[in-house]
Amino acid sequence: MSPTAMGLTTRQMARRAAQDISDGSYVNLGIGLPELIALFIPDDREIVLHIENGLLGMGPSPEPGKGDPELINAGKKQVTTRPGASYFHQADSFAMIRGGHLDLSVLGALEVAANGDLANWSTGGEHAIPAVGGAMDLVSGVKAVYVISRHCTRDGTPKLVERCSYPLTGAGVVDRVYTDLAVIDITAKGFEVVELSPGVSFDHVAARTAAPLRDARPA
Amino acid sequence: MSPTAMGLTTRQMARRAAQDISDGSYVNLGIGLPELIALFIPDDREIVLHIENGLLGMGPSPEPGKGDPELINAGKKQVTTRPGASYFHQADSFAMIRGGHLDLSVLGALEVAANGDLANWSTGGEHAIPAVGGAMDLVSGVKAVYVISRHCTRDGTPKLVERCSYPLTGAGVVDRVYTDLAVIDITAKGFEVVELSPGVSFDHVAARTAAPLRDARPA
Amino acid sequence: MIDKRVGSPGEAVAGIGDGDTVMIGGFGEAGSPIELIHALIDHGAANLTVISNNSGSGEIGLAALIRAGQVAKIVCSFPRSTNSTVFPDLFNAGRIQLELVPQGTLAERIRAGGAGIPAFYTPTAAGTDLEAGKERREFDGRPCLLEHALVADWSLIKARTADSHGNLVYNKTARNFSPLMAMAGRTTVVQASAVVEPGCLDPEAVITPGIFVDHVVHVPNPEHESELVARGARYP
Amino acid sequence: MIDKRVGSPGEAVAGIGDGDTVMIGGFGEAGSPIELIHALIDHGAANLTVISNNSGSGEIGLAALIRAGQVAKIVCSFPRSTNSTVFPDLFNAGRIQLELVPQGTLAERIRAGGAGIPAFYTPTAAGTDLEAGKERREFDGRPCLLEHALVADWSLIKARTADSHGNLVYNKTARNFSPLMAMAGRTTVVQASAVVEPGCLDPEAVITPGIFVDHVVHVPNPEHESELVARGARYP
Repeated sequence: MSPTAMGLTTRQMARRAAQDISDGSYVNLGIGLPELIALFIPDDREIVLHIENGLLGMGPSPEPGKGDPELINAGKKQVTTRPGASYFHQADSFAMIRGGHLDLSVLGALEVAANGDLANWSTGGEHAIPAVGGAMDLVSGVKAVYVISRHCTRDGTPKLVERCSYPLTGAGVVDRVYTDLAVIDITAKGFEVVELSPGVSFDHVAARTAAPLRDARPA
Repeated sequence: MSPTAMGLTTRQMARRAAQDISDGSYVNLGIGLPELIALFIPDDREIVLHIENGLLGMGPSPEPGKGDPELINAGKKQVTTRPGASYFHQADSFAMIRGGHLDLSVLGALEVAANGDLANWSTGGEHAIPAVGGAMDLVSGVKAVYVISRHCTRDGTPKLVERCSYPLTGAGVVDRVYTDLAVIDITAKGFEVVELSPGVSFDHVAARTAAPLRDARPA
Repeated sequence: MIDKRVGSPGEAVAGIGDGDTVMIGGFGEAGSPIELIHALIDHGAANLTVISNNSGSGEIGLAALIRAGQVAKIVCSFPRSTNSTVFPDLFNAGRIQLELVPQGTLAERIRAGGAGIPAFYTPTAAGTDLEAGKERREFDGRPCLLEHALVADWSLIKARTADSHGNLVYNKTARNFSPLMAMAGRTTVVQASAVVEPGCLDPEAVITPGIFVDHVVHVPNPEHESELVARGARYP
Repeated sequence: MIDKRVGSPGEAVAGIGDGDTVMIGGFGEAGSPIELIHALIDHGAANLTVISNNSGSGEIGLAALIRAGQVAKIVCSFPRSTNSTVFPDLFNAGRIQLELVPQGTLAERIRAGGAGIPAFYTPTAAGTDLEAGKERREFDGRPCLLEHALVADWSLIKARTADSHGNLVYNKTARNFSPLMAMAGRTTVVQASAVVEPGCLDPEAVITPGIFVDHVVHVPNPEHESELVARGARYP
């Protein structure tokens, strides 16, 4: 299978995911694609963004030259703060995560399995440097875990699979996946499509998913 | 045995104990008699007093009417702060205690045994309300534990004993005892008198101690 | 938009149910949320388990809640007071249960509850009567006890200043257990002497981030326990 | 009298010995005590175990310490960088050991070390490859792993302002691991951009109380890792 030409761009994916974040929620956005979601929070909602290296109330990137190299996010990019922000150390930051105080974490993925398993920290390759960061803490502690990811890798391999082949970040942790093709819930019945991207058919998505897919769109 | 007429007053006992607190040390003083030690710290030494309810750098009592009911010590008496003070919550306060960061704790006692056991939290009586506070944490975490106490109870019963009869606060934790009669170290050999109060004989102390007593005074 | 302010102590505690576990901040009078406790007395929820360092003074605040018969059990490090016989009388009459916990272990168990740590080992109380019923294990040759996390349905605490997001700073030694209880309460209610807009508190100096707080009540001139006791006050 | 100031980074780290365990603060460049690390390179202590969240960038700071061959083992959550091949090259050559620890578990293990908690249970990493060799136990039906405290012979950290008692405040997200490492280091060395007299810091806003700090070095204009990397700097 080749990469799909149809479907959402990454910015459109981020915009779509942003629609589902409730007003007033405390949210951690993973490095990379998940970070884009911050750009698309609807204006009428107040979301408090948590970054695991020690800040609640992350604001947008600073203007060029106005940043502080010691005010960075988990992706080590300079950020700003919003009114109501607070700084704290790593044990307190992960108390928020592990203790179930965050409402939502949105993460990237190498693979997501139909049982909710997530692999996003290691390809397990012989010379790959293992690096886990806060991913395992996030999936074990945050109330809801969403994944945002292209539906397939660059070479067309499905990322939604029956069982993960890469080392797990967490077992049975993913609640929902946003891809360029669809919005897919993970339930006791496995992958359930709840929304298709404009111009994308259910069969198109099913053909690019390496596990059974149920159509659970509202009638 | 009747209470001894000779020996130090409680203020003299506190003054004596204060001489042995090193410049620059971090010290927790227990409720009651140990609190008096703070009044006698020699002027040329800087001691940082820790109170377990959340302050390093305790200062003297406030002038009448100048205190804050929310700035109190573990005995629930109003205190003040010294330059360099800091406030912290209970988990951090007991991290200091349990983590071995305090140099010295000076506590009161019901009984001290020749093996270093301390009983100071409960008489074990049928209708006594058990109340432990931070005593067990202090004896298990602080680098050195001293006791300051009259040598005998009001009815003349020795407090220095072979084995404690009251419930233990901690096993093998006491390093030194300051009484009205003597300064007594606890070593692998048991109670060792290192100093007698003015006018007090070794035999006088031994007669009021319910365990073997060695004379370890410098020649 | 985020605004955690509620109009009164009564509204803030209205959801507390019979049989709930309630953490109550304070070490002695410092940090005791008297107005929230009095609202809980008015509210009347019964059969509560209270987690608090002390058992109250006089016949106001926590002592009054206990005297009202609303507390079935207290988890506590120092339930004795020179100014109150409320707890001792009920305890000796067998009408209230006590779980006695060393103060540092109490603090650490509450923090663990807030931090998602289900259990930990500590050397405190090993070899004492408070070891009874606890699992013992040695680390580096030192006996330690297994202690379990404490969580609560509700935490009632007092702060000096809150913003409408629930960020908090405290007053001096009134901080004590409150930041920990804020973490460990499923619903955390704060009475604050001042309430300000987001951005008014220095982000470097916030002690409790708002994520741990659910309801903020403005109580501009809170009573002090020692003053109430001195003038022989009773509640209600 | 208490005055923890020492004259230079070199004096502050002079006692570090071969084979010592050294905690080094920072998350990426934020909070990395570059001047202390460079003094440790000059000092030359070898066969070190380093505990730090990352493994450094470019060829300065922590990456340079590793490149100098002084580090036998690193305990770390994210030893990968877009700007450095120092650690990966040595790791793939089998010349440095890695203990990979999830970031929150790393933080909690360091805090435990500082707080006298020998071990705790956490749900993080249960059911993953990082469970290997760890004791598993269920709490409330949830699998958890036993994790042991981390302590160090030395902790090297960076603060915004210190007083001469060692009380510290930090700068923004540079706080990260430093308050925890200050607690867990037998000897804790701080480089501070400003050093003031006791009483200049607000007691309510002190983040690290001085009890956790041994040596304070004034480094008024610390380098930033990203700026050094951008201009291709190497140390020494």
